[in-house]
Amino acid sequence: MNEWIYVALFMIVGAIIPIGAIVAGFIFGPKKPNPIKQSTYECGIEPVGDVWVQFKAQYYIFALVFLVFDVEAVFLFPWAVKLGQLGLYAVVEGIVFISILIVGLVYTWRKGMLEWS
Amino acid sequence: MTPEKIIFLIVAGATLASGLMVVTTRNLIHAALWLVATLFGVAAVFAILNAGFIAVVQIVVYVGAIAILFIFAVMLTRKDMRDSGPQHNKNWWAGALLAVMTFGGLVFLVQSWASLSKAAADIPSGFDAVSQLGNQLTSPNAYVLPFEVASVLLLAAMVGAVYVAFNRK
Amino acid sequence: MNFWTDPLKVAAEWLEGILTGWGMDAIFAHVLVVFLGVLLLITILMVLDIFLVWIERKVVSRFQDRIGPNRVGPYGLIQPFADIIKLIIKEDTTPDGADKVVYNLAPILSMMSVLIVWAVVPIAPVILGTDLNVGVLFLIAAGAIGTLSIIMAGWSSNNKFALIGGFRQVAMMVAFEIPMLTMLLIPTIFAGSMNMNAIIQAQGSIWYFFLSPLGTLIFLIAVIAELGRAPFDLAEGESELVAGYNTEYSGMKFGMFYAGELLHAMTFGGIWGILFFGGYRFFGLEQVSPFLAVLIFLAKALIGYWVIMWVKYTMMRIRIDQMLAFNWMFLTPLSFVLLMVTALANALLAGTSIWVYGIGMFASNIILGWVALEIVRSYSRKEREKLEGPRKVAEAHH
Amino acid sequence: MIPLSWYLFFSAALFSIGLFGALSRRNAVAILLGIELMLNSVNVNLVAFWRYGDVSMMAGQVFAIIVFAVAAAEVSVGLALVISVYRRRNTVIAEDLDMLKW
Repeated sequence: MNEWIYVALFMIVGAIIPIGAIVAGFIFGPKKPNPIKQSTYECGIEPVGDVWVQFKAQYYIFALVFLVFDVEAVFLFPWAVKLGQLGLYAVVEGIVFISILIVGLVYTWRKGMLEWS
Repeated sequence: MTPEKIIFLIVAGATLASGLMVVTTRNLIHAALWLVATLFGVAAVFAILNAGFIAVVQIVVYVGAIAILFIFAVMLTRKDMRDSGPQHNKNWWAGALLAVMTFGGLVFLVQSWASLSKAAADIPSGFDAVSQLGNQLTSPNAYVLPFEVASVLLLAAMVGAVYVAFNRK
Repeated sequence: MNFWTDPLKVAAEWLEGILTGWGMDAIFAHVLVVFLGVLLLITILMVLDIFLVWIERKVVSRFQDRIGPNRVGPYGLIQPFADIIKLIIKEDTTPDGADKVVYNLAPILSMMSVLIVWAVVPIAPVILGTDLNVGVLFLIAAGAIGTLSIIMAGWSSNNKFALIGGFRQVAMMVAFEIPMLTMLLIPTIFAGSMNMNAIIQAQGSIWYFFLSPLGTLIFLIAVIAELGRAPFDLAEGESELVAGYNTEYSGMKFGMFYAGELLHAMTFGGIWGILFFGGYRFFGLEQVSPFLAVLIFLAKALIGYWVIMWVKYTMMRIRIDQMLAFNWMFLTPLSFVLLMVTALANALLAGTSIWVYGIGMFASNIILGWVALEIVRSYSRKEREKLEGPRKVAEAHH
Repeated sequence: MIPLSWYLFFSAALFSIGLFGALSRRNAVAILLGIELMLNSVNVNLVAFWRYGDVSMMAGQVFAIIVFAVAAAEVSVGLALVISVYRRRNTVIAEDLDMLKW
């Protein structure tokens, strides 16, 4: 049988338990909404302006570099699994692979894109 | 109807429904979240196909990184999130027609090819897809060149994206 | 085979026998029994989670020279139950303008992302969810769902603090996921498998901590950042971001985020133990009985959890720019270099005796760590001299 | 056992949905979302043919992983272009970006 059935069961049960807890909270808790209670929390001050503030461009860069290294790791996991049985040439291939991507990291770094401000 | 078929039909139906939501929802963050649901369904299809590694990679790359990238990009390109104007262009009917025709053509092609209705052989016991992949990706007789080129491609993407998006003049 | 050596299988077969005896389909009975097993495991985890609240409060109070909860029950043991009851009877508020569906989905996904990790955690040689051959990568996949839940919570709350806090937290989590992924490759290289159980089995002769002490440390740092605990708990910088992405949550929905965080910490304490400290192995004691193995694993998980708490309560929060600079300019390059050095040393030392191999690995790690620290030290000295001018050495002689 | 053609129908449907999204959306980010769907449907095909052919031939899975890398590159450069255009022209509506028309 497909082993992913077990993972699916974990997902189902893992969703049921928090849903149950939240529903219990919904049933047993009081429900007395009023406009002031429902208003956005801003430390007691009236909310001013739009919620959708403008974000720094750096967020995009972080996610971008993460995406690239994420995909890189995807390639490296099968490589790592077989590394013990393969010879030195496989190690060299992996080192070349990682080094090429480190060049990208260094480029982004030199452009000052990895700094917060 | 075996249980496997029922599971596949449920997963495929949910995936296609969320795929339709991706292309029709007005709110772009919602569209990105529907995309996550669609990709999750595709990962489930990979799991049904016994391709566990690809299924996990799908979650790691798409849900973990690409969806986050989309959401960040939407936040960066929308000063106000309120939708303005229609979400589809005025030639949307032509796009829909073309999509339906593509689908019809593909279905016609697949249907006319009888050998595609065969069932799969069982996975041999002791078969480890990940270690096979490791062999193939590093073997000079197989895919070592694509392996290295992929890293160059990713480097080009990273450098290009950083240069294009934030080249201050 | 008896109950003492393989309790799960014996119980499952007994139950399946009863169910098929009632005329149930064999496959369906199997799935049902597995479902019950999963339900049992997750219920135990949730009960453990409740006690983690107590443990956390007791430990933090000891660190801060207090006594902690001590009124309700012996040693305050009943206190967490009182907390739970309080959370349940709290009102569940939803702010105006919140995106209701996404807002309610976020705490569920947050808790689920922690619980599904246990699908691949081997608690004992015969007690494990599933024997996936991609176990290590599965951890990252589960973490991806957690990251998504944070962004959903921050976005849907219609609150500036939640939005900014959520985005900062996600930026930090994705940044520290790179060293974490890289460090996950190191046990994979040693064990030649991504299967968690195989990684534990391969640590029979030597724990991976001794082969890769630097990797163990980097993994711990990345895990702490991934958990969003101090010193990386910028989302909880109360004076600037209130409570980060869960500012608008109350009642049981907040409880899910909170319980998820505690269980996440304990889970990753356990995974730290599995990847680098032999998991349920302890000098052959795990062979005696699975029950003993469970106790060993639990002890290692709690020690890992204690280390995470120790760091949390002794270090102060660092600023987000420092945190990200630390990751991008130190931890990420270092982890890549460590991966390359490990792969190279692994190939060069292959075939040597376990002593040569172990000492070579250990030494290469220590040397690499020392070189990295020296580079950072000289860099920071240069930076300081740029700011303050060269240090006046001559005056010290007068 | 599920016949192979079911997977192909599924992937054809997903491809068509993505095609519709890519052709009809006005927002450039949404067009990229549609392209993601199309790339994914390709992956479904590749993995299905791997499973229904000789399992020890890993070409299907290797291609699928390469498609992941291509998708990552496409999305990162595509979104960077969108952000760049947004910074200069203050719009992400594809129809308004007609600088190349005479």
